[in-house]
Amino acid sequence: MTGADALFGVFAALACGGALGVAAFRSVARMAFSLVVCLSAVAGLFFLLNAPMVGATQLIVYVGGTVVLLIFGVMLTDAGVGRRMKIGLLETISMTFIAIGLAAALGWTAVGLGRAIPGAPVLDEEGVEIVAATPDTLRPIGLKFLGLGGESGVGFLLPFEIISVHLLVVLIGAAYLARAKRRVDATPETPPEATRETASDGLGEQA
Amino acid sequence: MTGYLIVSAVLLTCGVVCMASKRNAVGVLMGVELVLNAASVNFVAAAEFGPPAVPVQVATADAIGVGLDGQIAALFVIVLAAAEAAVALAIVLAFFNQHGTADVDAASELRG
Amino acid sequence: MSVPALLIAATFLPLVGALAGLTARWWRPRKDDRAAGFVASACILGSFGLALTAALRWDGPEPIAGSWYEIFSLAGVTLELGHHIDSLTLTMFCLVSLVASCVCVFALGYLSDELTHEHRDHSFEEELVRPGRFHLFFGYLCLFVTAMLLLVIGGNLFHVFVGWELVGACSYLLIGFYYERPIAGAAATKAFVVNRIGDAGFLIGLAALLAANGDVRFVSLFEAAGAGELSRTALLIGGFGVLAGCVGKSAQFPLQVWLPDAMAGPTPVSALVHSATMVAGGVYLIGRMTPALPGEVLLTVAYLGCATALIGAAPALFQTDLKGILAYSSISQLGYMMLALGVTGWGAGLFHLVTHAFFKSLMFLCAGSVIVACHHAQDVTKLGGLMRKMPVTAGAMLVGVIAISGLAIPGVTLFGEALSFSGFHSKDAILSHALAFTEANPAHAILFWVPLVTAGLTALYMVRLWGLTFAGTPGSATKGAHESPAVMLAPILILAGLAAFCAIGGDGGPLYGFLTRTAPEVGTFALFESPTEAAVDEAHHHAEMMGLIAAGLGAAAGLALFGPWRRAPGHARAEGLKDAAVVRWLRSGWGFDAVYRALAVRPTLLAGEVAALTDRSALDGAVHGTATLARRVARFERSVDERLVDGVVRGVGRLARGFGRLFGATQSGGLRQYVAALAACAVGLAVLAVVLLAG
Amino acid sequence: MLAAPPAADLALPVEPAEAVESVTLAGWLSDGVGLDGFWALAVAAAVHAFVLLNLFGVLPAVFIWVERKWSARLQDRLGPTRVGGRFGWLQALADGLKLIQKEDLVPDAADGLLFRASLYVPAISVLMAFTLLPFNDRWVAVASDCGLFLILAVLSLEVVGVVLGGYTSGSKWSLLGGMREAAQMVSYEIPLALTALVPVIAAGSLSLREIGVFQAGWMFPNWLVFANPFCAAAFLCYFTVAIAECKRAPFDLAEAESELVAGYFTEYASFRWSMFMLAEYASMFVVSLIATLLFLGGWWTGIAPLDAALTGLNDWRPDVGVEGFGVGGYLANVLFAGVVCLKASLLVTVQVWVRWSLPRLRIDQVMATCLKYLTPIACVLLLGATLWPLGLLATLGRPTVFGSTFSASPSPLGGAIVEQDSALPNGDGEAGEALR
Repeated sequence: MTGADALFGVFAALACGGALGVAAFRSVARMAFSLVVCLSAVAGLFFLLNAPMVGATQLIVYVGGTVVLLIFGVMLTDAGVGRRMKIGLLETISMTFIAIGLAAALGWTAVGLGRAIPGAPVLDEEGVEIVAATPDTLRPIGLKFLGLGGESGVGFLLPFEIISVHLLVVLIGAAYLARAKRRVDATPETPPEATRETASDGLGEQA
Repeated sequence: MTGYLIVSAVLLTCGVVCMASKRNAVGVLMGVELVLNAASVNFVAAAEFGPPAVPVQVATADAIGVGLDGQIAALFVIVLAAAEAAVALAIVLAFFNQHGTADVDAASELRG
Repeated sequence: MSVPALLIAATFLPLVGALAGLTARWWRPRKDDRAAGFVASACILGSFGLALTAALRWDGPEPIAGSWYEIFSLAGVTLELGHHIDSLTLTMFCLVSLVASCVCVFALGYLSDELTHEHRDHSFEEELVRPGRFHLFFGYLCLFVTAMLLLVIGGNLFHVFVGWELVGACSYLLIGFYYERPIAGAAATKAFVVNRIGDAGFLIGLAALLAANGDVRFVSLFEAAGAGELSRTALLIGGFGVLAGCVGKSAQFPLQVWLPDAMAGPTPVSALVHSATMVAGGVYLIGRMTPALPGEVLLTVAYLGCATALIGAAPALFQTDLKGILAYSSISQLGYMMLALGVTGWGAGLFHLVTHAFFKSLMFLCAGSVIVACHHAQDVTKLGGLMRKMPVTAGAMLVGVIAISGLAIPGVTLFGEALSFSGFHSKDAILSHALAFTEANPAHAILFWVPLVTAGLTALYMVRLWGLTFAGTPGSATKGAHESPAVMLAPILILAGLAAFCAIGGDGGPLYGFLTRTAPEVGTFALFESPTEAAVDEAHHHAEMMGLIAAGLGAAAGLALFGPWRRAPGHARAEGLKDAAVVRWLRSGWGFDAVYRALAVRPTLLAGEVAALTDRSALDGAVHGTATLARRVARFERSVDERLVDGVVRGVGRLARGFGRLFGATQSGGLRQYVAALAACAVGLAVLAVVLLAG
Repeated sequence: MLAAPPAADLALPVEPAEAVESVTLAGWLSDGVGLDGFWALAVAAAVHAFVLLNLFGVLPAVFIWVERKWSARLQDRLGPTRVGGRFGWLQALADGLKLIQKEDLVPDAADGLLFRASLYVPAISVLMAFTLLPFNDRWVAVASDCGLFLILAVLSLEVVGVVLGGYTSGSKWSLLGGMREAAQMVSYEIPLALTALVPVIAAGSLSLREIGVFQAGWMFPNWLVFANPFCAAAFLCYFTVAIAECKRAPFDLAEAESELVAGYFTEYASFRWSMFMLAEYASMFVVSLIATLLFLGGWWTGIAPLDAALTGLNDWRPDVGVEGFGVGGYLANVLFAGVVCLKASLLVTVQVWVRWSLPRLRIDQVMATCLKYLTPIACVLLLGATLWPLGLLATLGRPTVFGSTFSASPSPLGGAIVEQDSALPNGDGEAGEALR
C-alpha cells in the first residue's frame, strides 16, 4: 500500500461511483452532480498519472465548461427538478444484461491488458515513489506540440490548428442552431402545425 | 495499469448504459461524456505506464509506445468533447424548441 | 478603271436603284413623288455610261476572262463566279443598259398613275382600288437589269445560270406586277413553269459539261471543245441541254407559248424584258456557246429558229391585241436570230439581236404610249386614226415598222448606203447566210424559203398593225387620245433614231464590225457544210433582192388591206376574218396552248388526281389498316402488360415492401435502442472473441 | 537552480534529493520519528491541511469584519462596535455562531441530496486553490509548473456548485440566480484566463512560484504590472474580471437581493449559507492573491535591499532544534508570506470598497461588459504583450524575456533567472535555441 495506491483507490472509487450515479440516477440534476464528481475524480486520476496539464484541462474545460453547459441545457429543457422520464421494465432488464456483459468483456480485456503491460509505479532509490510529485510536464507537452521536444520530432501543430478551427466552426454553428426562434415565440396562439411549419421554414432558410 | 483500465471500463459501461437508458437527451449527452472520459483515462494511463515513445525508425513492434502523446490525445479528446457538447446541446435546444420536450424517444421521425 | 471593273460596277450599280425602289415604302411612305424612279433611272443610266466607257476603252479582240469568287473546287470540279468580256459582252451591256435606260425613263411617265395611294384598276368589272406600286416597279426593273447584266457578264456557264434564274425570277415578278388580275398571275406562273422546263435541260447540260470538263468556264470549254478533248456524248448532252434552256428563255418552238401571255405585264416590261433583252438571252447564250456546239445542235437550232419564225409570224397576222401582235412578232424575230446562229451566221444572228432590240422596244414603247393615250385599250379593232392625234408616236412607230419589215429603197443611197433602216441590214445578213447555207447544203433549202416567206408576213402584219392603229377612222377607244408627254416621247425618239440608224453600213458598218471583233471561227461539221465567207458575200446580193421583194409584197398587201386610205372602221375591216376556224386557230397561236393543255397539263392534273385518289384509297387504307393493326396489337400488349408484367412488377414491389416493413421495424428511430444494440453487439463480439481465442 | 533552496513544499517533497538545507515535516516524521513513508506523508498532509483550512477559514471572518466596518465607514456610520471589544472585531465570529445555531432548512421542492451536497463544491474548490498558491519561494503545497492553469481550473469548479445549488433549490429565485451565475461565470472565465496570461507571457512561465521569483528586485520595473503597458492594463482588466468572478458587486447579479432575494442561495440557511459566504470571501482572497503574485511582485517587498536582507535570513542559525531546520529561513518564509498576504488583503479591501461604492449593473450589461468589451480588450492585451518584447527587440535592440529581459536590472537574483531559463527541462539545446 503506497500513497499513490491509496489516492488511486479514493479517486477510482469516486470516479466509478460518480459514473454509476450518472447511469443510475433518474434525475438529470443528480446525474449532473454525479458527473461532476466522476469527472473531477478522473481529473484526480490524471494528476496521479503525472498528467497535471491534462487534469487541469479536464477540470477547466470539462467540469467548468462542458458540464456547466450540460446543466444549463438541463435547466432550459427540463420542465421541473423532479420530473423523470421512465423507461420500460423490459428495457431495464435487457439493459442490465447488456451492461453486465459489456462490463465483463471490458473487465476481462482490462485485466488481460494490465497483465501484458505491467507498468509499476516508478520509485527512486530510497523507495519513495515520485508519482505523487508534480513533474514538469508542461514544457514537454508544449514542445511536443511544436514537434521540438520529443525524440519522434512529430509535432501536433496541425491537429491542434485543425481542432481549433473545428471548435470555432462548431461553436458558431451551435450558436446559430440554438439561437432564439423569435417567430415561434412571438406567435404562441398559432396552432402547433403552423408553429411546426414556421420552424421548418426556419430550418429551410438555414439550408 | 489494470486499475486504471478497470476504472475506464466501468466508466465506459456506465456511459453506454446511460446512453441507452436515458430518455432525456441531456442524459444521453452525459453518457457520451462518460465514454469519452473512459477513453481519456486509457490514453493517459497508457502514456504513463506504456513503453515510452521512441522514434519510429528504431521502434520494434512491441516497443511502440505513447508517452506524452497519450496526454496530448487526451487533451484533444477533452477539447473535442467540449465541441461535441456544444453542438449536441444546440441540437437538443433546437429539438426542444420544436417538440417541447427533450425526450429522445420523441425524435423518431426517421424511423423505418 | 479597267474594263472588267467598269462592267462589274455597271452590273451592280442598278442594285442601288433596286434597293431604293424596294425600300421606298419605308423611306418615302407618303410622298407621291418619283424619287425611286429617278434613282433607278440614274443608276441604269450610270450603268449605261460605265458600259459605254468600257466598250470604248476595250481594245483588241482578245476576250478578258476573270474569276470573282470560287464557290468550291473539289476533285477537279470547280464552280466559280467570274466574267468573260469580249465584244459580244460589251455590246450586250450597252444594249441592255441603253434600252433599260430608255424604258426606265419611259416608265416614269407610263406608270405615273401608279403614284397615287388609291390606284384604280379598270380591268375589272368592279373597280379595284389599291395603293400604287410605282416605286416597287422600279425596284423590280433595276433588279432585272442587274440580273440581266450578271447573266451577260458571266464568264462560265454556272455564272450564266445564276443570272439566268435571277432573270427568270425578275421576269416572274414583272409579269405578275398586276397580280390582282388573274390573267397576270396565270401568265407569270406559266412563264415561270415553261421556262423551268427549259432550265431543267440547261441544268442537265451544265452538269454534263461540268462532269466532262471539270470546269464550265467558257474559255476552257472552248479550248477543250476545239482540241477535241470533250467526248461527243458530253458535247451533245451539253449542247442540247443548253439549247433547251435557250428554247425556253427565247420562246422558241415548242416552248414559245409563254411569251404572248407575258404581255400581261406593264408595257415597259414588255418592251425591255419580253422583246429586247431577256428573251434575247437565249440567243445570246447560243451565240456565246457556239464554239462548243456540235453540228447536230447547230442544225437543230437552225430548224427550230426556222419553225419559230413561221410559227410566230402566222398568229401575228390575226391578232387583235396591240401587244399580242408585237409579242408574236418577237417570237418570230427570235426565230430569225436562232436560224442565223444555226446556219453559222453568228454575226448575223447577234446583229439582228441588237437591231431587233432597238426597234422592238421602240414599237413597244409606242404601243405603251398609245395604250396610255387610249386609257388602256389595246384592241387594234377599237383603235385607229391616231396618226393625227399622236403624230410623234405614229412616226416613231412607222420607223419601227419599216425597220422590222426590212424595207428599203434600193438604188437610193444615203451616205453611200442603200436608204434603209437597221432591220434591213440585219435581216439581209440573215437571209444571205441562210441562202449561202442552203446553197452549200441543198437538202436544207427550207431554211431559206421559210424565212423569206416570213419576211413577207412580217411586213404584212406590221403594216396591218400600223394601219389599224394609226390610220383609218378613229376607233371607239381613241376618244380624247392625245400625244404623250415628253418624258415618254424622249425615249421613243432616241430609240427611233437607234432603230433607224444603228446598223448603218450593214455588215461593213461600225456596229457589225465591233460585234464580230471576237466572232468565233466558223467550224467544219460532218453533218453539213459550212458556207464560206465568199459564198455568203455572193449570196448577199440575191438574198437582198429576194428579201426586199418579199417584204415589198407583204407591205404592199398590208397597205392595200389596211392602208391609210381605207376609211372603214377597224372592227369592220377585221370582221371578215373573225369567224373563220383557221383564223381562230392561228390567232390562238396554232393552238399550242390547247395541245399542251391536253398533252401536258391535263395529264399532269390527271396524274395528280390519280395520285390523290391512290393516296386517299390505297395509301390511306394501308395506313389506317396499319394503325388498326397496331391498335389491336397494342390492346393485346396492354392486357399482357397489365396482367403479366405489372403483376411481376407489383409482386416485386410487394416483396420489397414486405422486406422493408420487416427491416423497417428495426429502424425504430429510437436513439437508445440503437445504443443498446451497439452495446449488445459489442458484447456479442467480445463473447465471440473469447470463444474463438479460447478455442 | 536558485541560490535559495528549491521548492520545499509543505506536504510533499518536490525534489527530495536537493532538499538538504531544509527539512520537511514529512521528512522529519520519516527520518526522525521513523514512520513509514506513506504514513509520514499522510500525517504531514493532514497536519498541513488542518493548518491551512483553519488559517483560511479564519481569513474570511476577518474579511467579513473588515467589510462590515469598511462599508459602515463608507456609509457614514459605525458598523459593529460591541462584540469583542471596541471595534466589534469578534462580530464575524458572533455571526458564525448565530448561523450555526439556526435551523437547517431544506425546502420541500428541493432535491434534498443535491441541495445538501452542492454547497460543498464552491468551498472545496476555493480551498483547493490555496494548495496551489505559493506564499513565498518555498511555501507552496503543490508546486506545479502549470500552477496558474490549475488554479484557474479549480476556481472554475465553483460555478458547478453554485448552479447546482441554485437549480436544486426548487425555487424560481434560485433557478434564475443559478442561470445567471452559470452564464456570468462561464463567460468571465475567458477574459480572466486571457488577462492572467499576459503576465505569464511577460514572465515566460505558468508556474506561480517562478513568476514570483521573476519579480524580485526593485518594485519598478521588476513587478510585472510595470513590465509593460499591456501588463498594467491587464492588471486593471484582471481585477475587474476577478470581482465579477467572485460574484462581487457591481457584478453580483446572481445574488441580487433587489431582484432575486438572494439569488442562488435564497433557500439556504444557517451553516449551509455560511459555506457559500465562506467560499465567496475565500475566493476574493484567492483572486487577490493571484493578482498579487502575477502583477504586484508576489512576496517581494519591492525594495531590493530589504528583499536581499530577508533572503539573507536563510543563512541565519541553521540546524536549530532539528537537523536541517533553519530558523532564519523559516523566519524569512513567514515574513515573505506576511508580505504577500498583506498585499492580497489590500486588494480585498479594494474589492470591498468597490462593492460599496458602485451601483449594480443589469444582467445584460454584465454580459455585454464581458463579451463585448472585456474579452476583446483581453485579446488585444494578450496580443500586445506577445508583440511588445518583439517590438522592443526590433526598436531598441533590448533582449526579450526569451533572452532574459531583466538580466541587466539590479536584481540579486537576475543571474539565477538567466541560468534557469537556459536550463530547459529537456535540456535539448537545439530546441532551446529554437524556442529563443
